[in-house]
Order: sequence, then structure tokens, then C-alpha cells
Amino acid sequence: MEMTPKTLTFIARSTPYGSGRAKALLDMVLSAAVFDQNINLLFMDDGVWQLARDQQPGMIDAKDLSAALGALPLYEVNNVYVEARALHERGLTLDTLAVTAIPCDDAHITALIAQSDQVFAL
Amino acid sequence: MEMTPKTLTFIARSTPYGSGRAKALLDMVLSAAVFDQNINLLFMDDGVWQLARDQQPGMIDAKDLSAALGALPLYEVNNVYVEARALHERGLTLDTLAVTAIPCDDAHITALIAQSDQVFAL
Amino acid sequence: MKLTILVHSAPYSSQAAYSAYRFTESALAAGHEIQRVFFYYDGVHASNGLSTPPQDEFDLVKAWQALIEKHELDAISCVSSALKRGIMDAREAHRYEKAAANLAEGFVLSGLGQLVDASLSCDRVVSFGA
Amino acid sequence: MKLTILVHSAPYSSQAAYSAYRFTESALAAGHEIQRVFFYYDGVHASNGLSTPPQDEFDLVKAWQALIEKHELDAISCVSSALKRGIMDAREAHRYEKAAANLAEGFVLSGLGQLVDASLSCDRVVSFGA
Amino acid sequence: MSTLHIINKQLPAQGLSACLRVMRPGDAILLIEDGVYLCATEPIAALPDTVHCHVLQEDLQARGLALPVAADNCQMVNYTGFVTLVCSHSRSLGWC
Amino acid sequence: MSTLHIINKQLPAQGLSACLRVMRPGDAILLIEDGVYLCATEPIAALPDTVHCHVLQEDLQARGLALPVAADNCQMVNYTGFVTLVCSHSRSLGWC
Repeated sequence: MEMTPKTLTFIARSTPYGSGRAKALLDMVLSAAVFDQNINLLFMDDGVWQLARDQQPGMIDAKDLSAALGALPLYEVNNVYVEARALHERGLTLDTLAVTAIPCDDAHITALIAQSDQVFAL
Repeated sequence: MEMTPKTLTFIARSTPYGSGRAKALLDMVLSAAVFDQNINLLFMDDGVWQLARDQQPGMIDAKDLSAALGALPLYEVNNVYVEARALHERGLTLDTLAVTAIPCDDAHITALIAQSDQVFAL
Repeated sequence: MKLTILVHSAPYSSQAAYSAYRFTESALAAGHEIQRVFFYYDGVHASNGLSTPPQDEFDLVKAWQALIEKHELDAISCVSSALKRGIMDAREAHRYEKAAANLAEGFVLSGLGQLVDASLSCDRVVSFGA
Repeated sequence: MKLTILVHSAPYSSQAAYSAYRFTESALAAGHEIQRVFFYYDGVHASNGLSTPPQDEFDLVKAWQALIEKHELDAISCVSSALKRGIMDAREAHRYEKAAANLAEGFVLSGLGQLVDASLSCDRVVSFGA
Repeated sequence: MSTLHIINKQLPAQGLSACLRVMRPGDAILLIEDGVYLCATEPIAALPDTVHCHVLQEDLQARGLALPVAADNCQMVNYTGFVTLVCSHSRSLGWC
Repeated sequence: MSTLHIINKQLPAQGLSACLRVMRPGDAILLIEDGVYLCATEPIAALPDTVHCHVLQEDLQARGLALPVAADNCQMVNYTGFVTLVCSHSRSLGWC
């Protein structure tokens, strides 16, 4: 008997390099991806900075987070969302992101959370 | 030959119990106090919450920071200042603080910093 | 209910580490089952057996150890978070040729899969410090 | 000039720990003298000798150790911050009857007086992570 | 299907404003740790009736605070109440 | 007698606004770490001519950012420039 897949939603709200939180959330997502569940990844607030193009983290001896995000499709993490308001507030646009993401308004985010069995934010 | 005393200013900007920063700054102040220098201690921004009366940190198994602040005169730390604006914004008043402090406006704080040899904030 | 507790913050640096402990204690007192306590990111510092706070301060590592022992809790410290932060058991110390191990008794090092696994099989996950 | 460096934040948790290292390296390259590097609060985690980051990540503990050795830096980890956070040398391990010590080579445990002393006798103090 | 939103920081930009935008009727807010400083602020006072707000008593009293008299949409819970809140909502979500 | 104000967080409430209130003519601001996100914001654009603002190049480029063309009161420095700034002001002060 197969168990019904659950829905796990991960909310990335941290800047990419100021702390290790962005990387820590991404590691959680990749770990969850191998469990064959429904995975949502949502970038909100300052988390959208993780999606900025042309990051050169080698300048501060850090690993490239946007490159790691580019590997999400290999893990079959395809439900990648971004808060449209957060992009706008930061002068970012969908077509200048390092990663393809589905824009969300507040109602869409509310629905994502309400449909989730568990939600993790970092 | 005696050296001219230096002026060290400590700026407490952290809430008392959310992190260990408030306690860490106070430990720095007490350590500096034994060096016979001019010590200023200024409470700014959320740091003014450290001065609130009736703290019951035993509720969360923490040590009473306001009680430790009460020991400052014993260490001859008498130049204790508080940002008047920060008090006002938080609905606190001078006469409801756990510790006696001199109210400061922006110009006074600017002067305190400019007169200091070194400034430490936490 | 079956609860999973996720701890992201370090003792002495963030109150969240303490909140997680108090919540777990209260959940057990209310008759709930703790599926697993997972220490992640800075949360792993709660599993450092060398932690030695002043005698008049609350010892969170010891408090967790007592709770773990009393209730036979499954307490896992994320191995990759822990290794980065200098916390390891004898096995990892041997593997990385380190002279000492410091993982506190009662805690087990394991991977993030243990968090996902617990999250899928419990009723509620509660995160602290995030 | 004579500079004192004060580090409040932990490697892997805050970029500030790395910034302090880069600043110190640049100050030395510019011919300045480093009076003392003082690791305080979460900053003491830089002195945990068991820290084992993944091979493809920057190893800040090793980087500090190399800089300390090359320039004979006076690198002090605050003893009370360190003990709370489970970092100790052999002497403290003996005193507190702990089975292991983990202070990284090159670092010395001492009190806050060393920070005040350095601050009074140097030209500039620069704080990271505060 | 409701969500418990847990807020543990005092700056609204650190969670509260994001939380307020995406919560829905029936959801609840719990203020803990430094989040309790928000209990007397305008965004909490302006919450609609459909959203319940709770404040962790231990964290409030530790800081020398009391619930403002006017805060009739905000109620205190202790740690036991915190556990009950977690169990009575479908999921919890921390906004730091 | 000037002061170098170092800002390493991106929320204005985490340092920038306090710093702006108490700085004086001749002082300088240095944005580092997540503080570099502030370089394109209104409070920095509105700085008076008497205050110099600097942005750490390494931290800016790591994040995929560039100085806005309009930011003519803001200039990039590298780590060597950071050291020079510390030495050329009487004291430095970190606002986190």
C-alpha cells in the first residue's frame, strides 16, 4: 500500500551570503527531494536576493548559491515560486533572475501554505 | 608618569533576553570599569528594553539583567545614558526605569561618540 | 499527537534554543509523543558536551540530556552542521583524524533525511529559531 | 598603525566572522601592526579545533591559524564565552573534568581584560558582527 | 486547515509584516521571545476579528511587560497553551 | 575627530537609521556584508554632501550587485580601502 505523498513547502527568506541560512534551507530542500513528495520552494522577502544574477561569491570565498539553485530541476524540484512584491521592492524582475520561478501574489502564497502538510522557513 | 585616561563608550542596542548580546556588552563594561578610565554606557534603540522595571527573567531561566545593571555604581560606572527618543517610541519613561540614566537627544549622543577614544556596540 | 521539534539556534546566543527545550518539556507533560528532536544549523551547539556555563546559569545542554534520558527521546544533531561547527562523535573524530570527540551523551549525529522522515510521519513540526 | 580586531560572530553562521579575517589580512598586507585579535561571544567558535567544514568550503579556522602563525598574531578567545560554548584548552578541560580539549592551536584563552588592555594601547579598534 | 504563525523577533520587518500579508481567516498568531514586544504595537491592534493573537506569558513577564489593557484581541498563553495551539492548527510556521 | 560608521545589515532599522541620526559632518559610512543592499536605497541617496558613503566592492560583487549609476555620493572600496578608511577616521563603530 502506497502512502499518499505529502506536501512540504520551504520558504527562503534570507539573503544569500550574510548568514548560512540560505544554504541551510537549500540543503533541506535537496534532502526532502529524494523522498518523492510534493515539494514547493518559495522565495520571499530578502530571500529573493538569492536569485540575483551575476553573483560572484568567490570574491568572499563562498560557494555560489545561485549555481546550486540551478541544480533544482535535476532533483525534480520544479515548483519554484517567487514573491512578486519582494522582487519589485528590490528592483529585480523575473527575466533577470538566475533561476526560473513562478511569480506569486499574497493570495497565491496563502494558498501554498494552506495546502502544505508542513512548512519550513529559514 | 601617569597616562591620560581614555574614554571608552559602550552602546547597548540589544533586547535583554532574545540573545546573549545585552549580557555580553555589560560584561565588557564591567571589565573596562576596573581600568580606571572614563566609561560611558549608552542605551539606544531596543537596548532601552534592558532598563524596563519588573523583569522576571526567572520565568525563562535567565539571570536578571536589570539587577546586574543596578550594580554599575559599585563599579563606579556613573555615566549611564539613555536615548530619550527610544524610550518614548516604546512607551517607557525615565521614572519607570529600573536604573537611573541621563536622557540624551541625538546631538548629545553625537557628542558622546565624538569624545570617545573607542566605541563598542552590541 | 506526534510532534517533531526542529531547533535552528544556539544556546546562550538565542533564546530560541531555550524555547525549544521548554516547549518539548511541556508537550511531554501534556501527554504528547515527541517523534524526534532535530538540531540543525546553529542548533547543533546544544549537543556540545564540552559546554560549561557558569554555575549560576541555566545549563541547556545538561537540561536536554536529562530530558532525552528521562523520556528516551530521539535527539539528532545534523552531522554536516555539527562537523562544520566542531562537534563530533568518536567515529567522526577517527575519520577526520581529530584528537578528541565532544558530542554530548544522548545525542546522535545523523543526516537531514532524519528530519524529512520525521516530518512525513508525525502530526506537527514546530521550528525554533527560524 | 596599531589595530585591535574584535570578532563577535561565528563562522558559517555570519559573514562577519569571515570579514574580520579578510580585514586583518589586508591590514597586515598594508603594513599595519595587529595589536591583538579578540574573539568574543559567538566569535569564539573560530577557535574550535574540531571544526571540519566540507573540503570544497573555505576553512576559516585553518585560515586564522595560518595567519596567526605567519604573523605571530596575539589571538585570544574569551575564556567565559568559550567555556559556555564548549571550547576549552587542556587546562580548562582538566579543571572542569572534561574528557577532551578542543581549542585550536594558535589561539589562547583569556579574559575580557585583554580586550580592554588592547583597546587602550592601540590606535584603532574594529568590531565585526556587532 | 488553519495555520499557527509564530513570531519571535521584535522588528515588524523581521516576519510580522510578511506574516500579516499571507495569513487567512481562522489562522492565529503567537508572539514569543522578542516577538512579545509587538503585542502593544499598531499592526497587532489592527488585526481583523478573524485572526486570533496570542502572547507567550513567560516571555512577556520575563521582559517586565504586561498586555496592554486595550489589547482585547490579544490573549496570554503559557507553554502548555503554546502546545495546545500547535496541536489545534494544521501546521505551524515560524517567521523570524 | 571623525567617525567611520560600519553597517552590515540590510534592514534600515538594524543600524542605518540610528547611525544617520547621530553622525556628524565629516563622518563616513561604510556598507559591508548585507549592508551593501542599502546602497541603492533612498536614505543613502538622501545623505548630505558632508557625509561620504563607501561600499565594500567584494561584498557588492559577491551578491551580483553593482553601484547604481545615480549613486554619485557612494563609492566602492576594496578591503585595502576598508583598512585605509579605518585608519583615516578617529574611531570606527559597527551598527548591526
